[in-house]
Formats: sequence, structure tokens, C-alpha cells
Amino acid sequence: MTDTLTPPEAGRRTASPVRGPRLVARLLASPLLWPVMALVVLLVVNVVATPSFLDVRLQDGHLYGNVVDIARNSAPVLLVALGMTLVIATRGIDLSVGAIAAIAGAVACTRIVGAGDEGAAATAIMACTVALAICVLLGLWNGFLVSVVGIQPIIATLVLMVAGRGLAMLVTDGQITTVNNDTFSNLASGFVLGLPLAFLVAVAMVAVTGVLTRRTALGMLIEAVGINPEASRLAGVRSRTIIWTVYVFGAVCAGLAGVIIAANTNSVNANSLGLWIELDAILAVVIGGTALTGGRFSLLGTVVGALFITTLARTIPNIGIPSEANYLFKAMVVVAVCLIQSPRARAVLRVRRTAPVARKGNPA
Amino acid sequence: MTTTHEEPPVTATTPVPGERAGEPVIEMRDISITFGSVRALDRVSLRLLPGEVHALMGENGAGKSTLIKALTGVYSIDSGTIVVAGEEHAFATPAAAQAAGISTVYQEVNLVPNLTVAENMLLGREPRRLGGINVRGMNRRARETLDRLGLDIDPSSTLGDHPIAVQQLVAIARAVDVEARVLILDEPTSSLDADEVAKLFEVMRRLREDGVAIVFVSHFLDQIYEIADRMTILRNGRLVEERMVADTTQLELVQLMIGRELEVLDRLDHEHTRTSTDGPPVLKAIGLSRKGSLEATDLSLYDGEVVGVAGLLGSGRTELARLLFGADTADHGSLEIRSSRRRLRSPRHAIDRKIAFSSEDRKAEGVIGDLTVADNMMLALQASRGWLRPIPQAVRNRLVGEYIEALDIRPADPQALMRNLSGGNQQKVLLARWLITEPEVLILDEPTRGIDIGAKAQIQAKVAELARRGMSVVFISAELEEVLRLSDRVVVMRDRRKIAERPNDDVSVSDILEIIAGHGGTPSARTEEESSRD
Amino acid sequence: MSAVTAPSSSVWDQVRSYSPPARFLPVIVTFALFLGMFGAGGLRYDGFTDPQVFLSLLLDNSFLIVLAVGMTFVILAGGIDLSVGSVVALSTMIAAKTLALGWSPYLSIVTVLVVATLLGTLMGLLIHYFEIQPFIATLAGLFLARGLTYLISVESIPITDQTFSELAFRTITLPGGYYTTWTVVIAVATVAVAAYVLARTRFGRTVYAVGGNEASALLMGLRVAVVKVGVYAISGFCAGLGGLLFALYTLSGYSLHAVGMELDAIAAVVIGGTLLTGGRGYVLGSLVGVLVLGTIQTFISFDGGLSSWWTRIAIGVLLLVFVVVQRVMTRRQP
Amino acid sequence: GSDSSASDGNDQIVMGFSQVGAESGWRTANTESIKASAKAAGFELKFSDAQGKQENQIKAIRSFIQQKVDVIAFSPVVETGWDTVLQEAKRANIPVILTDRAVDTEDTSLYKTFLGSDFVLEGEKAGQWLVENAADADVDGDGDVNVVQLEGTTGAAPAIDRAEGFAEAIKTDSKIKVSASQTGDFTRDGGKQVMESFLNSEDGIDVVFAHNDDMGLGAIEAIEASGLEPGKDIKIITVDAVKDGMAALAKGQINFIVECNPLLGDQLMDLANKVLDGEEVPARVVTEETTFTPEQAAEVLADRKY
Ligand SMILES: Nc1ncnc2c1ncn2[C@@H]1O[C@H](COP(=O)(O)OP(=O)(O)OP(=O)(O)O)[C@@H](O)[C@H]1O
Ligand SMILES: Nc1ncnc2c1ncn2[C@@H]1O[C@H](COP(=O)(O)OP(=O)(O)OP(=O)(O)O)[C@@H](O)[C@H]1O
Ligand SMILES: [Mg+2]
Ligand SMILES: [Mg+2]
Repeated sequence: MTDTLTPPEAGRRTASPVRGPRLVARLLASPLLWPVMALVVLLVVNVVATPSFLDVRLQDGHLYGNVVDIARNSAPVLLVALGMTLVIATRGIDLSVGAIAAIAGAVACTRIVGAGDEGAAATAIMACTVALAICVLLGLWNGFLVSVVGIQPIIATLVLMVAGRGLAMLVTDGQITTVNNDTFSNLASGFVLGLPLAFLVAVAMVAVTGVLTRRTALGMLIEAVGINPEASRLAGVRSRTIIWTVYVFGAVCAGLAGVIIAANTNSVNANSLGLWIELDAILAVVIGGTALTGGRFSLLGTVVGALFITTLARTIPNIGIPSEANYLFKAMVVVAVCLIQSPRARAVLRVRRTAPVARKGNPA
Repeated sequence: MTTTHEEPPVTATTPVPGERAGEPVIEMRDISITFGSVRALDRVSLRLLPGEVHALMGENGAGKSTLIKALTGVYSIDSGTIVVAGEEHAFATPAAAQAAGISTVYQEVNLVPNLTVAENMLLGREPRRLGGINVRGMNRRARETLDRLGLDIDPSSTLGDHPIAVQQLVAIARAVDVEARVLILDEPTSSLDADEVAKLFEVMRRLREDGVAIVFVSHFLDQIYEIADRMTILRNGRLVEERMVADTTQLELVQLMIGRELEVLDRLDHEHTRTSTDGPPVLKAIGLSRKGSLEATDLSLYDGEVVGVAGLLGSGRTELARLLFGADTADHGSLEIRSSRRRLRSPRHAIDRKIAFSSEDRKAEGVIGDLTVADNMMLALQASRGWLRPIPQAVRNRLVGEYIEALDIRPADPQALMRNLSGGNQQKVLLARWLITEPEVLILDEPTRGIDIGAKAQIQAKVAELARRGMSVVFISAELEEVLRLSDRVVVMRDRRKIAERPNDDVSVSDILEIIAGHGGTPSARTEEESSRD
Repeated sequence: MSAVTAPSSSVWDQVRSYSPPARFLPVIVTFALFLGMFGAGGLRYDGFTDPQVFLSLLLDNSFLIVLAVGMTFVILAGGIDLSVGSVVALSTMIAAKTLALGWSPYLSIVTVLVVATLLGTLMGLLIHYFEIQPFIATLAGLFLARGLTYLISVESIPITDQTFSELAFRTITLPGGYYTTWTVVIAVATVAVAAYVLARTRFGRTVYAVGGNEASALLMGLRVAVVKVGVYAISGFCAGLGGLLFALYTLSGYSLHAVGMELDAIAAVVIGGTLLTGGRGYVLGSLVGVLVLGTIQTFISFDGGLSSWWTRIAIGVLLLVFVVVQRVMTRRQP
Repeated sequence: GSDSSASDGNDQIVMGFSQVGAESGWRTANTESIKASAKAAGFELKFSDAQGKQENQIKAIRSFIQQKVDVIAFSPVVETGWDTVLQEAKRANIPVILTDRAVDTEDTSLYKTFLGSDFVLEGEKAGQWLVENAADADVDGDGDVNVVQLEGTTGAAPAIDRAEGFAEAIKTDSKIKVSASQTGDFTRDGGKQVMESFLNSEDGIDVVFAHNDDMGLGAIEAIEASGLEPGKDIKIITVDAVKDGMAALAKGQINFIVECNPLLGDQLMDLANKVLDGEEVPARVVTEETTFTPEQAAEVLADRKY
């Protein structure tokens, strides 16, 4: 499994399995190294502030503790970032995911409330299915604007970003809709084998995506379209279909995230559900090492990025940063993470210690 | 901001014209550069004297472009020294090199497509008036420089609207416009026709008279012998030898470059006399046309036949190829594939009908830079199979391995990133991409551009072999000798239409030139028409 | 083409067969659509065509115009700047706070512009020298500026300074009883200066070159570093200036001002025909883009019958109509 | 178009109303109330949604002036920065009524009256209740009442004022301490996540003070997930009294709610009529608001409109 998900650089450059000291070298050369380091540092900061931070205890047959919360709360960002990774790989961007999440949450909740038997498991499943089906339509819409009409992705998805939240409010009539359905609630708060269900769902999605992209040719074709669309077209790649597919996939991921967020509080507030989640998702993707200019992507990187974002969100109340300073803290962390990831920054730091380092950017 | 070394460190004044043996303008000593695990340059030295044309020779991937980039501050060197006019000095950026009087045309056309021709030529040193750019003055000056090169290109037209060849000419014009003491031309002639090359050489000679030192890279040996005085030969990133051109025979030179005996190309000649024009054509174009790029053109292509397409710059060869492949859609006319009418709406339809097309613009339309060599090779086949049916790893490895060997791609590493390959090797990978799809019709637009002599022979041999095995090939090249050597039939194009079609029994280069010229007008008439297009 | 210049063709033929250069097409289309929309508004709502409505459009969007100008520089160079909204908030806050502390208004203005420009420069340095993706570097800038604003004060601070209020209140009366304000003059002047810089200076042309192909620009020996850092500095400066205009507009500093305004600015630039991939576009287009966004809002407030969600949906639909029509009209003829 | 629909011959009064947005259930209830009351009172309502942005509100008001409405009412996003546009309204002789939130200006002639609740007072009410019930609230009996606060959106007026009022009120009892305070952005999800974190990092939490019901409801979920019983193991105080909050209060999961009434429509129309008729109106009309304990909540829950 892990092999499928290994980021492009690490996974492909070495075809044969490596062992021993070469494994260490490979790990050190892995682009995942720095995001993982950043995550570790963040955890260490938390442990220093609250020594019990990493404690996990068993309660009512499931695990409980900060780490479990982080895993659970990371599910929505992880899902959205997963879809976003593929969209970004094709040189696109999807600003509408937050609105799509809101629509999905709104549809699911109103379907449950409106159903004959509000508490039934079947109701919840039906409602989520309808919500995701609508997300497919929304994704088709985005994909249509981008790949057929040819509108720049940021503007094409801005349309839905603006209108989508309106649609979600239309669905809920602007009210906060509260639902009482255990199955639905379990989607976010439930545990399977002691682990949070939401996290398992997200991880399963990542795994499926990993298999779909890396065990088939989809990943390579997506990357080709993202790196050089014209050359791909001339090589016979159906770039239109691929672009369409990734937007639909992105929308479905966002929808799933929306349903989970709604389930987390058993309610939907169309106005705030998933607000600015697109920025978090994009941040997660980039921290994970996928460039916004399209091309090669790393799913594992995105997972690390999403965990990092969620941990950061947890760190703020944990180390007691006052609300006013949240943003400052975030800014510092983002810059720091990007700096340690930047080969140039590391080179500059190394210059102080050793001889001048050769600068080898990409030629042309 | 970065141009900390902006002060030209050169102290010597312009040397006396004709003085050859003076102190070197530039001396590179023991330069080494390593990219990851690839040692692109290994203690290479280069001496450049004022008033000489110095050829840099070597196979694809020998390190020529890298050496040039090392000199001009694009790459910083791992070790070695660069001495400019007697002082040790390394440039931090291309801007610094330029400020010091080193003017460079890099291998792939490196201009900005969204600006006008004049801006591309003069950006960074535009004439100014009252603090602002004097657009009229800039256009005038660009026009003057273009005139000096005998080019009729509208300076105010957008560069990206011009074909690659014109862009290349503009890049050259940019380089020669400055008062440089060193002019570096990395394969400037790869997409030029004989006429343009002659004009370029004229300019180069004039500059040489003025004492400019010129570095010249080309895979055309004739050109080297025509213009170069001295040469430095590289092989696999190492210095082989520095020689006077006059003291070296062509055969010697080739052997120095490839490090072994050259297989004879002549074997190919006139092996191609199987014009089985009976039976239905595999591909037939009837009155194919597209507004502004191609007028109604007929073409038939039979099994196992190589049709060469000859013509000057902008004569419509590329457009014909693109229409045959469905890369562009035709306004009028129709296509028949094996006698049934087909509309090719996209390259994909063409590929499904076993047609393949390798574009002349490999950077923009071929190379997927951030993918590996293996991925680049498998792309077309994989795309036609659909994403759900990945090619099994074993098959993949076998095919990639085979073609790396068959086409002698270097480095022979399937996992190398495509963008790190030298230009010629990228071209070979693209050829492999199409051969892997086992097409019935292979359309090659300038497949040998920027390819060294050994590789060129390999590719030509490959084409002949494929035709022998029944593949039909449309072969487009600016090099008439090559077209004639390979093709069974020659189609001549001019002014965006087909003007002649001859079986290749006894056609010579001059015959073709006559056909082109006999149709009246000079090549420059073409550029005028073209520049007024937008 | 040759027919056009042939002496035999009449003036009318010349006019009729004149087609503007393809590169101006997006701007022209945007402008035509803007006029069309205004016309449609006039037919639909009373009082819509009153010139004062158009003047108010400028007045109500002067800060956005300035932001869009800065954003145009950044996008033309192939980047993006998400921080501008937050920098506007920071600027209003610095202005309000310093004025409340009794600083001279001029000192306060200078402080705002310097801080904003410095922030922009800082992001530019990160982007160019440390190769951090613009989206991320400026996202950090967004957090930073908003965070600094909170640090100064979470609560809103009114601006009571004499000079500021006078500038805010003073109107310029135009013939016919119409009026406009100095903020509009500043915004329009910014557009003019930017248009000149982009079209006629070496810096401006290099911006286009870097956006067209950065690697080529570097190989051509252009001052890529100066441009790449410079556009963010300019964008920062414009955000600071926009913030001052916003402070004049609202006469207050507030930490929650201008949330999401960067998206408006980006949308305006792109609607104005600038390619997000860089290298193509005009400041004038961005100006029209802002006016289009403003008209959409005027439409909706003239309608007056839309509930909150319908407002959003209507904005989305109008935006859609706009970009689709623009796209179809600028698509290359086959 | 001179015969503007806004000021033509028929006597229907045209009111321009600029709403902050639709950011919460409270706000949509407020909007609904105003729309319904306008209809009932025979007003033509020009409604405009500012989506939380002051500049949009200013634009809307300016557009109302251009449309020559009879009266302008609005709920300012923020207190400051209205002088310019209100001057314009004054010059056009259009009376202005503020709802929900005051504006900060030295020139009180710019508006006729202000109808709305007092956020500081709401905070104080919450604090007072806690002071009065301090003994009960010390759940773990360690002598200290350990409060965690779920703040509204940083910088938003209700968040600032409620925190201020609350802090003021609990000053009187030195046992009561706010040990952690963090923004939950007025949302349930935010409230839940912040509360989860508090539960893991703070020891001996006795009381949660949430700046609105939604964050309180989120906190309830977090508390339940940690195996504690909301309302018993940890006391909860919130503000708003929306339906879901009242239900939780009736169930005893919340201990005390300070009401913040969104149903201002009728009072607003009434005031508008008075202002247009030239009657004197008080400069400040405070909405009638109360507080609820679980018992009271159970009583009124059935007839709550929102
Ligand atoms: N940026 C890079 N990263 C890694 N390897 C590189 C890079 N640039 C060049 N190389 C490698 O360095 C070697 C020399 O390449 P170079 O481009 O200098 O060849 P060249 O002599 O110009 O060939 P050609 O005639 O094909 O242009 C090649 O093996 C190439 O793959
Ligand atoms: N995309 C395009 N838009 C407009 N005109 C074009 C386009 N592509 C080509 N042309 C024009 O069509 C004509 C034929 O060009 P084409 O590239 O087919 O010529 P060519 O013989 O292949 O020349 P080259 O040696 O440059 O490859 C030229 O005048 C060219 O300017
Ligand atoms: Mg080369
Ligand atoms: Mg061609």
C-alpha cells in the first residue's frame, strides 16, 4: 500500500527496493522528509506545553485523546485536499470546495429531517447518497466550465464558490438545521476498532485514490496534462475527460467532507460549513510538496499536509495563544515550514557553514 | 538586484581586426559540473580568441549547452576557473554576462512569446525618451537590425504568432544587435533553411572582422567547415581536443566526436525504390485546407512508402502534417484512411487510426519535462489504451529498454527526468514514443533537428527500416539532402500549397531548389506575407 | 490587410474592415459587456442610468480599483497576491491607531504606505529568493497582516482627524449637480500611472516578459529579480493606498475590514481579460473588471427584493454570464 | 426614469434595509421578522444583504439614497465609519434608523433612533448569574470556579462586548477565573473543536461561557464525547436563546441562556412610522430581552418562533 502512495520523486527514481544505509539515504532524500519534520516539531511544541498531549486512553471501547481528535478532525481537510491535489496536478484549482461541502451538508441534513423516519440508518445512507450525487453534478459543472468552455479554473470555480453558498442556504432556508440520526452522527463521531470512523473513511479514500492513480495510468496521464497540456493532447491524451474527472472527484471529496462536518455537530449551518476550507486544503497540498503549477503530485504529502494543518489548529488553543494572535502564529508557522522545505533556503543556510553552493535551477 | 557583478570586468579594448593570436578573451579552465549523479562536464577547458569563430563540437549530450550555460552564469560551476580578459571571473547571472559583453543565443529558442518582435530584440536596452520607452524608436532600431540580417519581419508583430524558425531568427537578431565582444550561438541553424543560414554566416563573418569572438554550435558539419576557424571537441562531458578546422578532415572530426569509426550512411542511398502505388492509399488527403495556413492540398500515401516534404520556411509543411494528424481541424477537404472517409477531430482519432505525428516544436508540443524518460516514451501508447489498462511493468521495462538501446538514448536511464536530457536525446525519446504505438502512418516533422551526425544516421536508418517493414512515413525536413536520401516520393511546398510532386528517381537538391525558385519570388516574399498576417 | 491600405478603399471600408489587434480583444469585450449591462440595468430599473449611479460606482470602488491595479502587476508577472485584503485592514488600522495617538496625518499616511510596501517586498523576497510559491507566501502574508491588525486592536477605531475627514467629506462638484470625491481622482490617477509604467517603461515590459516566460527572461539577461520582487512591492504599496482610500471611505480602522477582498481584486483582474498564467493583460481591463463587479452589486441593490441567498446566487449567475460571454467572444475564430 | 418606483404617487412607504448578511440562524430570523413586519405594515421593503462587509452596506445605503427611499434602516456591521454616507442621507432628507447595533459617531443627528440589544449587558447578565450561582458552579469543589470561554469571531462586536460584560461582572467574585479563552467563530464546529482541546489541556473545568448558543451546542458534543455530562459535570452558559439552544437548556445540558432577541421587525416598523410622521422618538430603544433557566425554557419552548 505504502508503495503506491510514495511520492513521485521517491517512488519512481529508485526502481529496485533498497535496504540498509541506502534506505536511510533515500529517506533523507525524500521530499516527504521536511513536511514530516514540520509535523513532528509541531507535536513536540505541544508536548512541551502540555506534557500529556500525546496521551491516549481507552474510553467506552474507543480511543480518546488529542491525537485521536486530530485524526478525526483532519478528515474533512484531508478529503478536500485529496481532491484538490488531483485538481492542482492538472494545473487547475478549485475554490468552490467549501461551497460544495456546504451544499452537501445542507442536502444531507434536510433530507434526513424531511424523511419519514428521521433516526433510521437507511435515511442517513439515502441522504448522504443524494448529497454526493448532487456533488457529482456540481463537479461536472465545474469541469464543464474549465475543460469545455475553457474558463480559467480560478474564475470558473469562483462562480460556484459565490453562488454555491447561496444554494446551500436556499436548501436550508438560511436556518441551522439540526438532525437526530445516530448513523449520521457516527460518520463523524463514531469509532470502528477504536479508531475514529471519519478518519478511516478519509484514509480509505486516500488509499483508493492511491490505487486508482498509481496502480493505473491515471496518475501519469493527470501529471502529463498538468505539465504540458498541448504535448499531452498531441500524444492522444484525453485531457478534457481527465480534467473533467478530477473536478468531479474534487467535488465528491468536498461533498464527503461536508457531510462529515455536518455529522460532527449533527447540524448544518450553510453559511459557515467549510468556510475557507479551500485555503486550508490548498495549504495542505502545498506543504505536502505538490506544486501549484501542476504536474507531479504526492498523495502521501497531502496526508501529511492535512495532518499538519489540523495539528496546527489544535496547537493554538493547546498552548494558549490568545485569539488575537492566532493569525500571527499561523503566518510564522507557514513561513517556517515553507522555508525548511525550500531547497534554496536550505542552501543559503548551508552557505554559512560551508563553501558556496552551486546554484542549479532548471535550465529554461 | 542580483547583478552584483554588473561592472564589465573586461579591460581590454577591442582588438585589432584580424589579429587572431592575441590573448584569449575568455578562458575556461577545468570546468566541472555535476547534476545529481550525472557528471555533465568533467574538467573541460575552452579558449576563445578575439576575431575567431570557434566551433563547439560533440554528440548529443556531450555537454556543449552546459558549457555555454556555465560560462554565461546560468549554472554555477562546481570547480574550475573562468578567466575573462585576463582576470578570473565568474558571472552570477546571464544578465551579468551580458553586461560584460557576452551575448548568447541559447539552444532552445528562449524569448518571450507574448511580446512583440522588437521588444524581444531590445528588451533591457530599449531606446528611451523622457524616461519612457520610445516605441517608435525601438521598432525602427529593430527594423534596422532585421534589415541588416536581410529579414523582413514586422517588428511590431507578436513573436508567438511566428513559426519557430522566425523566432530563432529573432533570437539571433537580439544577440547580434548588441555591441558584444563575445557572441555565443548554440545551434542557431537547426531550424533555418539554407538561405537564412547564408545570411547568418554573412553577419558572423562581418562580426569576426570586427574582432568579435564567436562560439558556434551546430550538428551540420558543412556549416562548421564553412565558417569555423577552430574547434573544441567534447565527448561525454570531457574535453577531447582543440583543433584548427582546416587541419582536420570531416571523417577525423566525426571519429573524434563519437570516439569510434563511423558507420557509413551511404548504404541508405537508393535503397528505396519500392513505389507500390497500386492498391488503395493508406492515407489520402483531398483538397485539405485551413484558412491562413494551408491552401487546398492533395496527398496520397501508400503502404511502405516514404514521402518527403520539402519547402522553405513557412511553406506550410507543418500545417499539412498537423491537418493529416487532426492536431488542427481542416476548413475544407477530406481525408480517406484506407479508402474510407474519416474526419479527424483530434489527435486521438488519428492515433486510433494508427497515425502518429512527431511535432517540430519539441519543447512546447512534445516534451513532458517533469516526467521520466520512461513515462514520456509510454505516453502515447498508454493514452490510447486508456488509463484503466496500465501497461504491465514488465512490458514497459522491455519496451523502454529496447528503445533506449535502439536509439542510443543517453543517459540510458529510464528514470531520468525528461527535462534534464540534452535536446537531441529528447528528440529521440519522442521518436520512441511514437514508434511504440506501432503506427501505420508516421508523420515526422523535423525529426533530426538538433541531432548529431551519428544519431541522425541512426534515425534515418530507422525510418528506412520501418518503411521496409511496411510503415508509411511522411518525412518533413529543412535539409533537402536528407529528404532526398530517404524518400520514395518528394512533395514540394511553397506559399502554403503543394506546387510539385516527383517520384524520387533522379531528383537532386538543385532540382528541388529550382522547383521552389522557379515558381517565382524569393523566400523573403514569404516572410512579408507572414508578417502582415496579424 | 493589404486591401485595407490600398488607396482605392473608402474610409468606410477601412472603418468596417478595421479589427483591433487580438491582444486588445478581451478588454474591448469586457468593456462592451459592461456597457451592455449598464444598458440592461437602465431598462430594468428606474434611475439606473442616472450618471450619478456611474459616479457612485467609481466612488464606492475606488479602493478596489487601486487593489486591482497592484494585482494586475502581480498576475502579469505570473504570480498572485492573496494578502491584499488583509493589508487593507492593516492599513486602516495603522492609520486609525496612529491618528488616535495624535500623529500628524501625513506621517500616518507615510507610515501606512511604507509598512504595506515593506510587507509586499518581504513576500516578494520570499517568493524570488527562497522559491516559495506565491500562493503560499502571500497566504502567509494574509495571516501576518491580519494578525498584526488584531495586535493593534481587535475593536474598531474611528478616525476623527481633521485632514482625513475633510478629504473624505469633500466632494468635487461636476456640471449638472453630479459629484465625485478625491478618492476617485486618486484611483483613476493610479490606473493612469500604472498603465504608463506597464506600457512604456523597461520595468513594465519586463513584467510582461517574466510573465510570458520567466526562464527565458532570465536567459535574456533581464532583471528578473527586480521585477519579481518589485511587483509584490507595488502590490503592497497599492494595498496600502487602497487601505488609505478604504480608511477614508469608512473613516475607521477595523480588524475585520476587507475580509476576502483579495478575491474581488483577482476576479476583477481576470474579468478584465488578464491571463492568470501571466504575460497578457492590461490595467485598463482591470479597471473595467472592477466596474463590472460593482455593477453587479448595484443591480442587486436596485432590485431590492432578493433575500440573502438569492443575492449570492444572483452574483454567481451574473459572474457566470459574464465570463462565459467574454470567453465565447474572445475565442479564436476557427 | 424620473418617476422612481421609490417615490412615486402612491402612498406606500419605501424602506431601504441593509442587513449584515445571513451568517447565523439568529440573523436569518431577524431578516424574516423584518420582512414579515414590513409586509404587515404595508411598507415596500428594499432589502439588501451586505454579506458581512461594511463597504457593501455603505454601497447599499448610497444606492437607497439614489433610489430616493423614504426611510433607511440598517444593522451596521461595525460601529465606526458611517459618518460620510449618513451625511449624504441627511442631505437627502432621508431619516435613518439603526437596528441591532449602534454606530459610533459624534454627530447624533445623523440617525433618528437605535433599536437593539446591548451586548455588554448580555455579558454582564451571564456573569451575574455565574456570580450568584458560584457555589453550584464549582463542580469539582476545589473552591475555584474555573471558566473557559468560547469567544465569537475575533474582532466582532458581540464577541468583544460579551467578553467585556462578562469579565466585568465576574470581577466581583475572586473565586471565578477565566482560565482559557479561544475563538470558536460563533459556529458549532468551532465550538466543538476548541472545547475538545480545552478538555484535553485544561484541568478541572467547571464552567463554559459561550458567546452564542451554537458554540455552546458544539461544546456539549465535545463534553459528551469525553465521557462527561454537560450541564452537570460542566456548567454551560450561552447567549442568544435560539430554538436548539432552548431545547438543550430545557434538557438541562445548558444551565443558563441570556436572550438576544432577533424579532425586531414590528418595533422597527412602528418606529419608522413614528419617524416619518414627525413624532419624537427616543434615541435608544432597547429590545425587551430576558434570561432563561432550564425551568423557564421548558415552559416557553413550545411557542418559540425561532
Ligand atoms: N539541469 C540538468 N539536470 C540534470 N542533467 C542535465 C541538466 N542539464 C543537462 N544535463 C545533462 O548533461 C549532459 C549534457 O547536456 P547538454 O545539454 O550540455 O548536451 P549538448 O551537448 O548540448 O547536447 P545536444 O546536442 O543534444 O544539445 C546530458 O547528459 C544531459 O542529460
Ligand atoms: N497557429 C497559427 N496561426 C496562424 N498562422 C499560422 C499558424 N501556424 C502556422 N501559421 C502560418 O501558416 C503558414 C505555414 O506554416 P508552417 O509552420 O506549416 O510552415 P513550415 O513549412 O512547416 O515552416 P517551418 O519551417 O517553420 O516549420 C506560415 O505562414 C505560418 O505563419
Ligand atoms: Mg545542446
Ligand atoms: Mg514546420
